[in-house]
Amino acid sequence: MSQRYELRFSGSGGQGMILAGIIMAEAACIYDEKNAVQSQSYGPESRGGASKAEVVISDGPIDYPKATAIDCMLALTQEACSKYFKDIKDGGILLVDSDEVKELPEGNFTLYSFPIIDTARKELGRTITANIISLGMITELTGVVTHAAMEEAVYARVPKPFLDMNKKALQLGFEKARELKEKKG
Amino acid sequence: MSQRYELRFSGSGGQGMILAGIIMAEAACIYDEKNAVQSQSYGPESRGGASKAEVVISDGPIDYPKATAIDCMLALTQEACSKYFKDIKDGGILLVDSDEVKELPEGNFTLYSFPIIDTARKELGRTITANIISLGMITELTGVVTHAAMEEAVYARVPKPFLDMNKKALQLGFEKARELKEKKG
Amino acid sequence: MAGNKVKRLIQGNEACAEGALYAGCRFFGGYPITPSTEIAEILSVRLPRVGGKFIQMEDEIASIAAITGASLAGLKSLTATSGPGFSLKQEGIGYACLAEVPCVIVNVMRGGPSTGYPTGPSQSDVMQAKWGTHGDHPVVALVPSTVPEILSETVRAFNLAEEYRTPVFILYDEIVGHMREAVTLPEPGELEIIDRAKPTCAPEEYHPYDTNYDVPPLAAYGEGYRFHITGLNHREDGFPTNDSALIEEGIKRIIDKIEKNKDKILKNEEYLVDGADIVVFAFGSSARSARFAVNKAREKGIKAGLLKPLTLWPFPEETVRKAAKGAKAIIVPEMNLGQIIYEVERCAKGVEVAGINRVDGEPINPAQILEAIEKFS
Amino acid sequence: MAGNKVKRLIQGNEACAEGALYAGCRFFGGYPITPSTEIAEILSVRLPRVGGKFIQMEDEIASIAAITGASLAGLKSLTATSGPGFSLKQEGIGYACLAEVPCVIVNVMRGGPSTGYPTGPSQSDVMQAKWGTHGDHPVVALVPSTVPEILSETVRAFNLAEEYRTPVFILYDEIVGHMREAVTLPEPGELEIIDRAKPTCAPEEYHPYDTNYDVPPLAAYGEGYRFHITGLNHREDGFPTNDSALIEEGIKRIIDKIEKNKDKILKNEEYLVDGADIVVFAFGSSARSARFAVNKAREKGIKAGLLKPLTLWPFPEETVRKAAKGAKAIIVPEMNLGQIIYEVERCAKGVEVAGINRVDGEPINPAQILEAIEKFS
Amino acid sequence: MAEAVKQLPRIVIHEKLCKACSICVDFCPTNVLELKGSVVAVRNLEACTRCQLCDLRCPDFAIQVFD
Amino acid sequence: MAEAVKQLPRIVIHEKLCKACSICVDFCPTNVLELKGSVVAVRNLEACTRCQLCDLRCPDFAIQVFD
Amino acid sequence: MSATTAAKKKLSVPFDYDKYLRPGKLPHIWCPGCGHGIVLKSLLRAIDKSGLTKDEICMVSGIGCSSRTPGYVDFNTLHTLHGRALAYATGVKLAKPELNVIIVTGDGDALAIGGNHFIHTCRRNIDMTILVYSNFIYGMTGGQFSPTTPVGALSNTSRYGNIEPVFDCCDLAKASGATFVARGTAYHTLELERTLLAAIKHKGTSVVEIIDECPVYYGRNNKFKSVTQMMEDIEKNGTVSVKQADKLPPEKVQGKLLRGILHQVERPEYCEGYEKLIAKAQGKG
Amino acid sequence: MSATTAAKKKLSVPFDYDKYLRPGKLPHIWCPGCGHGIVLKSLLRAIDKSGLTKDEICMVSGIGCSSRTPGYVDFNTLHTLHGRALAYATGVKLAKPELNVIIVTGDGDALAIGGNHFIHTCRRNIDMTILVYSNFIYGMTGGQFSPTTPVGALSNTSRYGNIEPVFDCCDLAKASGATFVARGTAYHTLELERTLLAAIKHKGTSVVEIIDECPVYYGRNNKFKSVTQMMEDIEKNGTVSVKQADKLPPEKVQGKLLRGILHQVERPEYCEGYEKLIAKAQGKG
Ligand SMILES: Cc1ncc(C[n+]2csc(CCOP(=O)(O)OP(=O)(O)O)c2C)c(N)n1
Ligand SMILES: Cc1ncc(C[n+]2csc(CCOP(=O)(O)OP(=O)(O)O)c2C)c(N)n1
Ligand code: SF4
Ligand code: SF4
Ligand code: SF4
Ligand code: SF4
Ligand code: SF4
Ligand code: SF4
Ligand SMILES: [Mg+2]
Ligand SMILES: [Mg+2]
Repeated sequence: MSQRYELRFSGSGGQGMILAGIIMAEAACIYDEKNAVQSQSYGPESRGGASKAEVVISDGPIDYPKATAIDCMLALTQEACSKYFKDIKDGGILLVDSDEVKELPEGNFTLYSFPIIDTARKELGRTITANIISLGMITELTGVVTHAAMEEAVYARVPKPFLDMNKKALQLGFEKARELKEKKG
Repeated sequence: MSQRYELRFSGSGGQGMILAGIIMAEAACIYDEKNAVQSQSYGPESRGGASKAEVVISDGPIDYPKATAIDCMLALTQEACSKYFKDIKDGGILLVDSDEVKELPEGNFTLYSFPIIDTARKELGRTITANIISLGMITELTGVVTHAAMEEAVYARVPKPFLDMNKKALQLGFEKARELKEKKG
Repeated sequence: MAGNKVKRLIQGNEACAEGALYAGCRFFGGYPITPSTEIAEILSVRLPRVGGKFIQMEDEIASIAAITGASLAGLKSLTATSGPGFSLKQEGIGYACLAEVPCVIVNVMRGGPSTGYPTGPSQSDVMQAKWGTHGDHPVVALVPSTVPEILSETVRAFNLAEEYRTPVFILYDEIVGHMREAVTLPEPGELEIIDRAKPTCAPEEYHPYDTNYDVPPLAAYGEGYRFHITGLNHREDGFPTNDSALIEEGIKRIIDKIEKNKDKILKNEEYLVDGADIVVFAFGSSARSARFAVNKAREKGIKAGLLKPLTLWPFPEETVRKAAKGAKAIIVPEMNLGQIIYEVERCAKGVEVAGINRVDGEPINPAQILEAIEKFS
Repeated sequence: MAGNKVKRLIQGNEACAEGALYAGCRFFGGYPITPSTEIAEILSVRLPRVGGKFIQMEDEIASIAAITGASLAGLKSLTATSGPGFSLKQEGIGYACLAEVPCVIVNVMRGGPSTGYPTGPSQSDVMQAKWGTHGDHPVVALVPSTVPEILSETVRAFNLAEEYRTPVFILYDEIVGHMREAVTLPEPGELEIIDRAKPTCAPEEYHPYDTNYDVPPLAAYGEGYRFHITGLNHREDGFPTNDSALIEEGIKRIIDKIEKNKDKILKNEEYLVDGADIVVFAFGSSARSARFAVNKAREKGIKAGLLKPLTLWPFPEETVRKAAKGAKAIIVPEMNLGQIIYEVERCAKGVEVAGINRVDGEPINPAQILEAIEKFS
Repeated sequence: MAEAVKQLPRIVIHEKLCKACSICVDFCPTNVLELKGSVVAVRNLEACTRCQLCDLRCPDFAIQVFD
Repeated sequence: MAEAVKQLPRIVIHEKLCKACSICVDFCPTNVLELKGSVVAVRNLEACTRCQLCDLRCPDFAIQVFD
Repeated sequence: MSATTAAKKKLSVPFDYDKYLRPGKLPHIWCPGCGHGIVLKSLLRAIDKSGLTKDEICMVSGIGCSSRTPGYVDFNTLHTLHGRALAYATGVKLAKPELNVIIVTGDGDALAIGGNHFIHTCRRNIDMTILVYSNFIYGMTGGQFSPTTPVGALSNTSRYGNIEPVFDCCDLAKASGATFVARGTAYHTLELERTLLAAIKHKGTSVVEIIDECPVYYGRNNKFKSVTQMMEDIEKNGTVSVKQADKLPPEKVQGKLLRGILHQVERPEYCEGYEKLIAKAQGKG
Repeated sequence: MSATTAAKKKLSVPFDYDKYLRPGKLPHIWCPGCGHGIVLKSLLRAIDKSGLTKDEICMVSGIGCSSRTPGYVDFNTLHTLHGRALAYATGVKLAKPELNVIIVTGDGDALAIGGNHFIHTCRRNIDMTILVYSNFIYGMTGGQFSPTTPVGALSNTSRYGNIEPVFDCCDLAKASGATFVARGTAYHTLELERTLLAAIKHKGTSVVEIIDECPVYYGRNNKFKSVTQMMEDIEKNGTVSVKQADKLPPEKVQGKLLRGILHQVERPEYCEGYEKLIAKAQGKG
């Protein structure tokens, strides 16, 4: 049986977590030759409050579409982090926004903490790019999709006028994650 | 198993065949101590055309409510007679209006023919009493209910102002049937 | 004539109206449809005489809604319809099941599907009664086969609805609905009448879906208990929830309250079933033909018996299993193309099960059943 | 990326819309309801682009009526809904069955009964699909479990509807409906597209229910064949009848046309079923969990297999019987309180049949199924 | 007698269709028609004004008046 | 200073209820309120006329003005 | 009796209804004296005058005595479910806008169970002609009161006198958006023919309420001596033509229903609107 | 801003909504800026003024965002099926006429799927107060057009601009027989309170259409910059009070919706009529 790789993107409504999930899935299944299934929190949750998107990536067929043992999770808010971190599997990765998530959860996973939103605001002038920065970081941290696939996926999804900004955001993500990794090294 | 006795009252809509069936059933199950089930043609047939009511009488419980082997049938029109006589059982009785039913069906049953409607018109002034005359005749011919029960049943059903007329009609029925029987010997 | 009691020759539909009045029904909401209309017509005259209300709604959907509302305001409520109307009521039936609102729904079955054969008898809505609305839900359905039974089963339907806080169906075919038989009207007190349990706790403490009960008491609107009712999955207190555990608990409880009390809800008539080689499983007017055929078969020396359910849902699984044990075959005559036979087949493992079916608007006649009995004997 | 073909990551509901367009659907009549609404939203944009029509009707009853009318006027037609809407459509579904009008009805299943849990997935309308409307009637229902399957099964649904002149259901749960997977859109000509047979005879000779055919050709209104359609039981020529024999013949034919062609309508996926000790019978998103569990079980050396129907109705009786033969147990996971298990029990005589059920808005997870497999192995 | 012979209209009654509702009889302005048992009949053709009201109001396609 | 001290109104904001829709801010005739992050806040209490419009139009039961 | 004069001029040869009737279907199922047959004849004459061919017409109905009409006429015909005729018709029309869609429906079918489709069809202003046969009763089910049964009237479900106020079908149609609203009676058969012709020709939703009679259930329940009396009392004396209404003293108009075209305006028709939408979607708009 | 002055006088202490709210239920599910909360507050103040006790009120709703209201208020409350609130309410009211029944429903709930119950309730003139929250959209299902969505407006199912004409809810109510018909807006919150109080006091069917806003689906789809802008454009500038309408030049009234009590007449109320029927049936009439 081929290897499943499970990702969860979490934050609050309006932070573009679902789009992040979709782009990750597209990077895997359209631009890399893998399979991917994307699903999301739906319903009452989608009206404010914590929001999450999940992506399962595999070389083989993907049966169960929901995340159960998460390889990598992103949390952009404290609420989302506290609510969802429990499914991270041993040895998994948790990436959080360091300004938002102050109560860091404990567990048998590697924790990366970084001021993602603040970086988005300061370096790109728009907090909404935090999700793209995150995608860059996760690509770099996990290697679950290639950089090229992620680039293609992002460029295909974002509207023309914002292309440059998002290109930058993604590269920034790659870069910052590389630094983080090195630090942990 | 107790004996079933099956009656069918047939004519055209408006001749009071259903009322006749109801009265017969009431005579049997309310005023005599028998069981009775009454059913009727329903639906498109009930809008003009041939009309029929059936009564099954028995000392014991009555299961199948429809007539299948008829002991006694009344037919006030040719159409009804031709359409329905086939179910009369061997040795059964068929009573028809002699003015209306000209094509007499053949079969292994006793046929009584009598100008019922004409008698109603001439002796009682109202053709609608033909159904009550018929009830009298059938009571007399079949003995399936007692005369007393039939009297009570008729009196309970007809509206006060018409009571006398219907009393007469019933007695006329008893009488005419007695004459008929005697004739047949 | 038995004592002072009133014995009358009445139609099946009339008996249904009498039964409803006897049971304490005080609200009817309906929309005319052949062959159930007489029930509405009679109650439109009779209900006001006892201070009850009859309303002819704009359609069947409104009818089931109105009786649900009336029941929540405290009145025992009834609606009567036939196939097309029964289909339309399905969403509202599901609501009454989930919200646990007692009410009685009569379906006088006629030929289907669609407008079908409006004046022809049929038994082809019996599976619909179980599965007609979306989602898992409790079902109680009674299937009388004689005019007196229609009366007594209508009383029982109200009792079950009140006792278990759930909609109860009465299903019978046009033949029984329009047939006349003698009925001795029960005197007051003669038949047991059950009224829903009302809360005795303080209003502040009242929970309309209190899980301390299998069947929680139901307050009536306007009597000091200001409670909330919804068709969303809800908590004990009646308010909606997204909590998975509570959702599942809630749905399971409404099903369990019937399952657990099956013994009290089931009612069957067994006629010569003990030791029978051939068991006929029949309900409604088909059961009448079946009894006739069973008697004929016995005359011919065939050990035939009749198992006639009066409660069709919940299905008498155990009874069928037991009857199947000694038998060579079970025959299931139905005025449809084979519905209840699915249930019989499921329960009667190992035994031959054969259906007799017709959908031509004619009753299944005793001869057909007798033939089948003879074939398998 | 396979050749020039477009591979896209799309939602289940999007795949349904794509499938419909590919199949030649040119009319959608619907009423919004969670979680099916995306189908309507997408088609409201896409249909006009290909000259088709989208209409948002005043309710679900009007929606099924409108698509039936549009189909009779010659357009391939679709509606999409969820539980409450599916309940409301039942009368109209029966009409389309009896009048033999091709159309496709999607039910994206959510938690029930009643309004229930609108955003929660469920599989609790599968028996309703078979028995929801009154009267005996044919039923064809497809149950895809992946996004690509939704696309291809939607095409198949239209083909079956057209070939057999009957409504076809597509039932899937909210999980599959809202999940995104990669789909390679089929190119024109890649999948077979079936169009209804149209009459070739002279208009005067045309009978819309010609008994010379299992599936009589269907003319379209306004093309010179002036025929009559009714929801009453009818004769070959489409006009109502009270003739018992013709009524029965008519109803039997619409059922037989499906029964006789079962082989062509049934579609199952068998995964390691041959020689399996434990067979999991699962559909929709439960089948995904089941395959996962079967794989895990095989890793543990347990001979487990998955039988996944794509056609749920007519029920794959033979396939289940065969699978049951060698097996020790059949496990039936469903997001309901036990529905299809009734059918499995009926067909799998002698073998232990066990359900795994949940109605809490959560998918049945592989661990639950694995546990059951281990228990019976 | 020397006068031009007035051509009488022809009133066709489809007896199989007539349901004896009496509408034509009652609304005929000149009393041309009558009910005979279970069908309508012409009683007084001379009086017919050819107004067609009988035909126009007959619910059963049962009566026609030809000039 | 010698003037009677003008009693200021008390504006209570239920932060847990405020959804920051900005209706109260935009419709306050004297610009008393402002949006601060995800809740409303009082910016200029002095200017408050006690007109209650903020309370009347707040969809969320989140603001009250006491005399 | 203005019908007399009109008739004299126009109809020297009887109208050939057979041209539009399906052979062998008569006698129809309607009871003796039922107004539905009279209305059908007016409709067929109007259709004849409209110049439409039989292939161009699709007649749709629901369930009820009146709704049995399509079975008798040689058009494209569709007998649907109780109350749902307009929704089926909407599908037919939108799918094939070139068809001329005529709906025949009863007061119960259109205004009781079918009320929602009625108001929404009017709102959309889709080009169809709707005939509502108002006989103040559910005929087919044997005489229960309907939304047009007068207050106080008797029926099988209003034995103490009906307490439900009535719908004014024409007011409702107008308020819902119908662009042609008219009323006729079975008694005024030639006037009805003209009204129906105008309705058919109108582009948009046309509603014609037709007062006719159910002698069996409404008549008997309410002690009418005969069909003729019903037609006289209800259709002739109970209505007044809009054209005359202005000229008459108020007391002669009060309490009477108006006959004739009561409302006619132009508004964009739905199918045409849809064609524009398609053009826009295809970048041609 | 006449509301200002009115407010000044009456409300020196804020209204205590808690008296009528169920404890612990806030925050409600409505989105930021949703008008439904504003309307609810007007309603609670009107109820307070009516002097009715909480036990005397039964609030019934269908399905939709607006229909979630009953969950928050401490009355006898009934949250029913989509479109069916009025039919459930009819059962409640007829069974217990002493209850004061208030229905809260959306434009979709009341006028799309629920249209038939709407017109029939109005026809019967049963004593109930119906609030129709018109936000021109199906909010709950995420923004599809409704029967009140303006022609040309965008929604998730009218991406090319809506081509369906709208219902005038008030005209429809009146033509159906409602004896009290009014319109208000969320913006004119004190006026709405007065209108609702009058509606509650009226004996018979009262319909109040309330123009409010769905900033999320109607607002975003139609490029409104903010909730405030929606309220200004639609509720404030898009309407005019009936009282002022007469005094204004026609061009200031044209194309605007009228606010205030548009129609009020007396007609026998249904439950009272039923009591008389019962008296008759019992030989006391
Ligand atoms: C869903 C449904 N409900 C009820 C009926 C029963 N039904 C048939 S026709 C009818 C009323 C007919 O009245 P109307 O439309 O006024 O027509 P009429 O017979 O008076 O011409 C009713 C209630 C039905 N066929 N289907
Ligand atoms: C039978 C049925 N059909 C459809 C739905 C889905 N649905 C829920 S609310 C709604 C529309 C709500 O719109 P409206 O009544 O205007 O209320 P709002 O949310 O705008 O306040 C719809 C279509 C449903 N719950 N039930
Ligand atoms: S045409 Fe006129 S006058 Fe002649 S019979 Fe007919 S109604 Fe009478
Ligand atoms: S109107 Fe027609 S059906 Fe009636 S009596 Fe005259 S001919 Fe016969
Ligand atoms: S009371 Fe009036 S002035 Fe004071 S903050 Fe509120 S809106 Fe502004
Ligand atoms: S109106 Fe209410 S919810 Fe909106 S910002 Fe002001 S206090 Fe907050
Ligand atoms: S029942 Fe009434 S409406 Fe129906 S056919 Fe007979 S007379 Fe006409
Ligand atoms: S979706 Fe619209 S109507 Fe619903 S709560 Fe949000 S803003 Fe209000
Ligand atoms: Mg009618
Ligand atoms: Mg709305």
